[in-house]
Amino acid sequence: MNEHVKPVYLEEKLDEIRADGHLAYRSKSLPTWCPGCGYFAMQEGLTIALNRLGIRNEDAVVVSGIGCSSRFPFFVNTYGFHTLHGRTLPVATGVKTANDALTVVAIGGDGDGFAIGGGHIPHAARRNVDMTYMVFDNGIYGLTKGQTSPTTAVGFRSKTTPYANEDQPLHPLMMLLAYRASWVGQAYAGRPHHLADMMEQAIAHRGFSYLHILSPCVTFDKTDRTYANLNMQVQDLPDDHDPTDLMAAMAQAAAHEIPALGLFYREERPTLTDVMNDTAERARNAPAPAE
Amino acid sequence: MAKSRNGTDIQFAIIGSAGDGTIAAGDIMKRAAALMGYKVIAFDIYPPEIRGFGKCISRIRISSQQTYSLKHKSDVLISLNDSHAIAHVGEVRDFGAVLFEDSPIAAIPEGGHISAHIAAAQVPYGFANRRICEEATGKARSRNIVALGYAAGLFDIPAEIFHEIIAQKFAKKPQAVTDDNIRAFDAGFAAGKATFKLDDVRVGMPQQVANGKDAVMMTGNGAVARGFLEAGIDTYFGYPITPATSIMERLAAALPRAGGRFLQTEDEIAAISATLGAGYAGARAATATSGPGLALMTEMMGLGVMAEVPFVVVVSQRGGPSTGLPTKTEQSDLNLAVFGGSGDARRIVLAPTNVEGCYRCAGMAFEIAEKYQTPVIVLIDLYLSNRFETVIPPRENVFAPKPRIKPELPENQPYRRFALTDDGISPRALPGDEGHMHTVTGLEHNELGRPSDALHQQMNAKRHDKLTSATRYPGLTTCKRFGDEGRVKVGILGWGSTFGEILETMYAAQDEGISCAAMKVVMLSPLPEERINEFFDDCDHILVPELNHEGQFANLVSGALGRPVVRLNRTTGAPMMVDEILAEVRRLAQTGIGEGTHSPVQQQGATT
Amino acid sequence: MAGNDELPPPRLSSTDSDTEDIEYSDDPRDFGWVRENIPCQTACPAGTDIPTYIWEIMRGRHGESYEINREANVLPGVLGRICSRPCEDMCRHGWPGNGDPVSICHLKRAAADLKDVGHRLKESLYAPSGKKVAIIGSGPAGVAAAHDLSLMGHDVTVFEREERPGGMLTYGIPEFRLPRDTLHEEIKNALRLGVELKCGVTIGNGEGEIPLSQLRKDFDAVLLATGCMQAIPLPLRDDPQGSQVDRVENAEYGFDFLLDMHRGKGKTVGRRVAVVGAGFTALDCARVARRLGAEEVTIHLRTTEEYIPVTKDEILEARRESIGIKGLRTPVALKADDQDILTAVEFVQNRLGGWRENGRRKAIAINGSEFDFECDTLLIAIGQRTSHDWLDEKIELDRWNNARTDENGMTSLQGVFAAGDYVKGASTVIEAIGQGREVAEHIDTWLMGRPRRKRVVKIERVTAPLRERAFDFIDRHHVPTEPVTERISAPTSEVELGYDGDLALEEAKRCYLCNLHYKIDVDNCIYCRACIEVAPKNCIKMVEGIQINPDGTYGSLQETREWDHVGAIWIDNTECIRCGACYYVCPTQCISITRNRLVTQEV
Amino acid sequence: MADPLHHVIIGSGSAGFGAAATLRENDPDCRISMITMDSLPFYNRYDLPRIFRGCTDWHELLAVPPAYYSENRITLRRHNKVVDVDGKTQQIRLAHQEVIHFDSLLVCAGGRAYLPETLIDSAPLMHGFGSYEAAMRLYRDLPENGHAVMIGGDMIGIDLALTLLDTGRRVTLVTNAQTFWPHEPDDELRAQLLQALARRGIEVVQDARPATVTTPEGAERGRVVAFEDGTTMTADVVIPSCGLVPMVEFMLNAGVDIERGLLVTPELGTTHPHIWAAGDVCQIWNDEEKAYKFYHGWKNVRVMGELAARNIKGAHEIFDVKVEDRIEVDDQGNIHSTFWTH
Repeated sequence: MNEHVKPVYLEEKLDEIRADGHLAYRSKSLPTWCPGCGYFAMQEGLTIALNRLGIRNEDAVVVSGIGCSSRFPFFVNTYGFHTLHGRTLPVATGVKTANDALTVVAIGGDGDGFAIGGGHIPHAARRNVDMTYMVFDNGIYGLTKGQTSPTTAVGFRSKTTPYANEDQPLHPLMMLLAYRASWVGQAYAGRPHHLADMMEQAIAHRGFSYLHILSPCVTFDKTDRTYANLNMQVQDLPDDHDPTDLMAAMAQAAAHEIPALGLFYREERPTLTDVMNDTAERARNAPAPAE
Repeated sequence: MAKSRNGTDIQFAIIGSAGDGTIAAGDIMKRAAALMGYKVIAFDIYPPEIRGFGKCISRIRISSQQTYSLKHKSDVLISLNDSHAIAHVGEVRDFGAVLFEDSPIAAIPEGGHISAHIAAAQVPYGFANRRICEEATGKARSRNIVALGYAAGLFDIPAEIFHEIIAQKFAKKPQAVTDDNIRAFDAGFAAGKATFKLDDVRVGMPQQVANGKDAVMMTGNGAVARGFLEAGIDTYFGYPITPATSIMERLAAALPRAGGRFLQTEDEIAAISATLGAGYAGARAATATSGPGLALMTEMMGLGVMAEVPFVVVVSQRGGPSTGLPTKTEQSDLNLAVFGGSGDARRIVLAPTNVEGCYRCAGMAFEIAEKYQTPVIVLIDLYLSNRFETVIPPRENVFAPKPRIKPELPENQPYRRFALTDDGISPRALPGDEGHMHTVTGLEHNELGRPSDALHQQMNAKRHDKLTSATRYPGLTTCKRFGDEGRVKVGILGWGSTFGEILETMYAAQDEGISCAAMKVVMLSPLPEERINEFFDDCDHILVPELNHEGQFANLVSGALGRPVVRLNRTTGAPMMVDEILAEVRRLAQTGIGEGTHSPVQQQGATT
Repeated sequence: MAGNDELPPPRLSSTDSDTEDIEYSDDPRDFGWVRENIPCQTACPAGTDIPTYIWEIMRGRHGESYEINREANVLPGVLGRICSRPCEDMCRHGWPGNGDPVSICHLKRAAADLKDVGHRLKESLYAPSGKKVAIIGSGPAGVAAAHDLSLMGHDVTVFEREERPGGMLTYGIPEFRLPRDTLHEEIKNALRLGVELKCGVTIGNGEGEIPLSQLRKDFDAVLLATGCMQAIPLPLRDDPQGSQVDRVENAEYGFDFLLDMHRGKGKTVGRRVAVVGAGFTALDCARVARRLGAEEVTIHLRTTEEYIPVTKDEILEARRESIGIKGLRTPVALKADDQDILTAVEFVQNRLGGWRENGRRKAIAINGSEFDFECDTLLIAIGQRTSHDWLDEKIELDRWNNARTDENGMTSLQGVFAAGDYVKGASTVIEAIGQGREVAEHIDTWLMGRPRRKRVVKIERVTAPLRERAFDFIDRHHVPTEPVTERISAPTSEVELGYDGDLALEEAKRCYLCNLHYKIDVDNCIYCRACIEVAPKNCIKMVEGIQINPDGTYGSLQETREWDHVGAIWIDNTECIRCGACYYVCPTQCISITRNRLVTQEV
Repeated sequence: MADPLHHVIIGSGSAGFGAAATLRENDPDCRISMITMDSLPFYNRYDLPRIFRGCTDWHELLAVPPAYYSENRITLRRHNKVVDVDGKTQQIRLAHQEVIHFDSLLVCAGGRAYLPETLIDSAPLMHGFGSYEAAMRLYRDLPENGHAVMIGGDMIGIDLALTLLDTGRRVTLVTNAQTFWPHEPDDELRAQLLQALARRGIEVVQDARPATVTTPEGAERGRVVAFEDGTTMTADVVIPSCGLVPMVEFMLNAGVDIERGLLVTPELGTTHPHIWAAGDVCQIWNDEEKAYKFYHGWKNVRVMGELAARNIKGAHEIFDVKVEDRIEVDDQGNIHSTFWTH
């Protein structure tokens, strides 16, 4: 039947959704984000991903900092930790280090991650802490009502850049590739199906996975990173892209102003826990230190 | 409320949900009132959610004579969202007006409409806000403006003034936005005009229209920014934090135009670091933050004291501790501002009591910082940051920097950046000054600035004693007495934004025949002890109302003077109420016994 | 707060290309959607596709609009004037909080009035079938059936007793409500596809009359559509057959009064006229009486105004013409002087009793409450009934003495069908037309041995909302009327003047176009509620379920505010007023619009 | 303990107010909500002519001080329009979409001014007198030496007309079937009464049917009344005064019997077991007159409200107050009406 005019029968659709089970990963509280916010798509995606991976609610911990996106843990039915601005990764590292059985998802916005918390990211990445860090990048400070963020485009006018932003935005994908995050991918709020797939892969990855998610701020950015603009600009990685090739990943990340969606890079290497276990192993085998 | 005030004295409360345009409507209202020549005091309360479901309140008191605080009872409540406004119906006085939407779109549960809560003595005005708005503009977004128009029509406030302000407000948006809002306003205005008026709210014309033109409507934050700019601020590094952000936003817009430098850094640590660097290099450098930011910056404050670098930090307090109550006011960072940090790190702390004070303190802060070569904290709070008042600034710039006199280079001796002098102030050279090269550090150092612990005691004394003369700094009000002269029954001692309520209380007490005086203390560090002590001598009882739990100012004063005080502490997140303070004054005047929240220091003081 | 996210203006001048994608469905849920969501069409006994014809008026295509009307009802210009408007009672715009119903009826008239002078009727003809059908009666049911049957290729002859066709339309309804040139033009058009009309020919047992048995021999099928042409007698105390009415001078049945007048007989009334009855005939009698010079005209109801089956406009116009309406009284006797000239009517006061099946109320007399109402003319309009004494072959009757028909409209006589008031009893014109159409289809099926047409839901894509929110605030436009003083002096000139093009456009804009179906693609929805924020009503909901009715259609949505129960965000089409606001804000463009219409398809 | 019963009263006039006070006396715990379209707490509409004698402050017209409502825990909902009463679910829907459940409902919506249908189109240009607001608009638009045309002249209207006359205004009375409503004087008495009015200085116009009311061409103020016979009359204001019709539109789905008003038993119950009515909104069968009476004397309206309230609380009292309906002219030519005697 024709897609545009095919009748949709609600009860069949609801049965399908309920049978699928991902609603169980939502909390009772309605998200307080502005209507239209891309974070709703992230939330929907994470619940789908956790559901598909069969991770039990109680085995997941979502850690966040300060910002609109960091409200996230309140709206999912898992363990959550809403910490201080920019301090997400250290807290999450602590959680993961304490209990390796947990699935730890660290969530933050572009401000929380790359401004105040920017100093923490390279260290979490190079240590390969087995967690997923998702940055919800809307290129703006939403919670403080619309100032520029490290990923705001050049030329954007915000309350703190009334004569247009001149700072070159950070390139998180290239940074994270450079920091040697062991899984680097990108998704977009306007493509909820792909987003959920990428979240699933990121969480399934063993090691520090970094998922960058493009999302419009519908309240404070009406000109730049809007759904309309992103819809026109986003594209998929080429089919023949080899995610094990770091230089190819770098090249892809650098190829477009808005880099493509998909998995840029993936490698397998010991996690922080592996290293700690290894260190412990070596320590046990080493001669006792002198008195 | 206070000494017989004739003419207009109306307080509007506009209440809605975040996203309803509550604050914007309040802004237009207050600007219009100021343009008409009224004295305006206004204060907005808003939640941290951007457009979620949080409550926003804009309270605007417009009066034909000077007032010092908001009234406890509003004359008019405009509800943009009943679920929030219902809780505030009680704040409307008898025969005041309640304006509300009477044709909402969605089903309302029983009791969910404000009309079920309006007391018989209050006057209800329902109007089809949404319908009026959609008819006028095709959209429902300008309901706040419709409500404003309705109020203006109802209370007979000229529409032209609002048109002017609306056009200004939306000047940067497409013309259609202005047009829509003007249409929305006019449609509301017509509806208000056609409504039969039953309340006794009367908005007369202001008494001193002439002043309307000189008067500038500003918030405390706006006043700080203006003071900085007039003082020739060279650099501003900052990081957004409620409720200080708007200072930054002002400077972001103004500073580049004034030839200065503005940068939004990645965090407070970076902000104060950059500020300190600029101050070291001779710039007039400032940053602004709130309690949590100050906590982060405390380390760098210590470096500023130690390295004797002048810079200015504005701290707008909010509810604490920790992230606390970001959108509520409090006066609980006094300890952090005056004492925070490691070691003996005395600094200058100025706490203005009204918007004009914000302007003056910010304007003079650089000069004082430069004179004493030390960081200066201007300590305000959310209530002061965000509240609007009309200020009449001096016609000539009194804060502009004076030409710097380069220190003389002693013959055959190295330049001693931290030379021990009689007044403790060392001649200061700046990078670029030929021959004066030196190093500053956070480590204890000698007169040259080299790391050394040999002079630690002398250096501590120098950094402490050099500030003492600041309490009588020319042109700066560091403390001031109001009210009855000579011996009085009750003296009210206060600081910061609460002093507005204190003054209103004092006038009310005088109206009741209680002999009463009040003193405001603007300089909290160092403290103008001598004059405060004289005030204590004149008063049978000293009452210290402040918005914190521990009585930080009461502790500061009674600790310094060793004299008893009666405390009145509130941490409701809202300004103190005049009635609360007045009740304490009455009690003290009658029985001599206060009922402050707790009074350990009073007892301690009584025994010393 | 006003923002700067300006939306593109809705496109009004959408073209036919907006319907490139088309599907057909016979799922009960889609039929149910149409029934629930297009309340006007559901309420129309003829099933007129109202939103589509109003949409054509919005586009300025009055001829197209007329044609859409004519598919369901061959007399749009007539019904546009005198329809009882069951559609307007159900119009979504008249639902609580939405304002007043759209003037659907006046718009129908506007389509008829405003179509081009040279407008060409468009109809697809079937090949001749060689079958012959006789239709007795040229009232609305007969005309509608004759038209459809001739269209389907049958050879149709209509027999009419009177001199002119139209039945009650011609002989019952006063000209000030229905101009005769409009009526006869439309009847002529309806019968133009080869129907033979024989006026002045009576079917019956009498001399010079053709018996039904003869018709059965000469034709393959016969349709009885003779309506209700006999006034129901007024039962009086001690006089259940109302013989007093015949005896007393100046007391007359309203039906006969109007029939005589339209046959050309001069009628007069006295100064004080009482009308007994509650339907259109009663109101027509009262208004005619005013035009004939009566100074004081009152209508007397057994129950109350609330329960009488006429439009509110009709009551208002009557009141404007200074006609009084009195409730809760039943006539029990006629008072006459010694020359048997009427002096008064004796009434008894009533109280309201239980409910009758038709949604009206019973009236129960209060003992001892009789009183006299002085008047010099009495017109009785308490209803009409069928008569069967003209039949030479007996047919089975039902308990109301109307012809009993099976589900295909056939009477107990093989090949003899019946439709209209002859089956239903006195009813409305639009019901008669609806029945005429329906029975024509049954006759066709019977003649051809199989159904040739069926109903399906046509679902066509619409690429953008077709309305602006501002349209919702346009007030209902009352149709201009002749001033009251003019009406009395020109008793046959039409009272309602109709809309001109501008008024018709303005009124058409009010229509919500309820046949537009707004739906959310749940698979692409991110539950962000942007649509809910801009919704003008409580029309977009967070749902966890939906009730399914026993017939397979949908009931009400089960809403929830618990996030983990929100299975879908869904547009409640029964609340939706088709403003299009949601369509523009959806970040994932998951809202789509279709136009869902009931259409007839070839089998 | 179960939730207290919720008694809802529609209307805040004499009947509604009397009922609320009585309910509270009889049940200290119940919830009482009073719903009214008016903007003011209860005042007596028959006092409104006082406005023309200088009593323009609404505070002075109030029957009880505003604090009465809070002290007696009566929720007074003003500016609320009832659009529907659902008898099955016992719910009231208000125009602003709020739904209220009731355990008992007392309808005291009273009457709305009747306007002959022929004048409906002119309604916006006429001055009502049914509320404080309407009365104040009339006061505003009618200058001290101005001219008012009154159409009909029911007893409230005549009271107003005499007040206007006493305060220096000119009044022309255009009579119709509702003149002297609710009295129904016979032709002889009617003539005497009109004569008495004429002697008092009211210009009485008989047998003239007003057709339209317009504003004078080019003028901002004033009115022109055109009669069916083509004659015209100018005035400052035109006041329709044609008696009352019950307000029952919102009761159509309540499942109660309605003719013109709500049909009630002598105990003031409707055909719905939890819905009652009192005052001008109800019609009661009068066995003597063999008719549904729907005016019961305004002085009795409060009594009706109180009685209904007691019956709601379980009493079975019968409303059996004779309506003293008398109007006459004395030797001095003064009109005396039982309608006016308080």
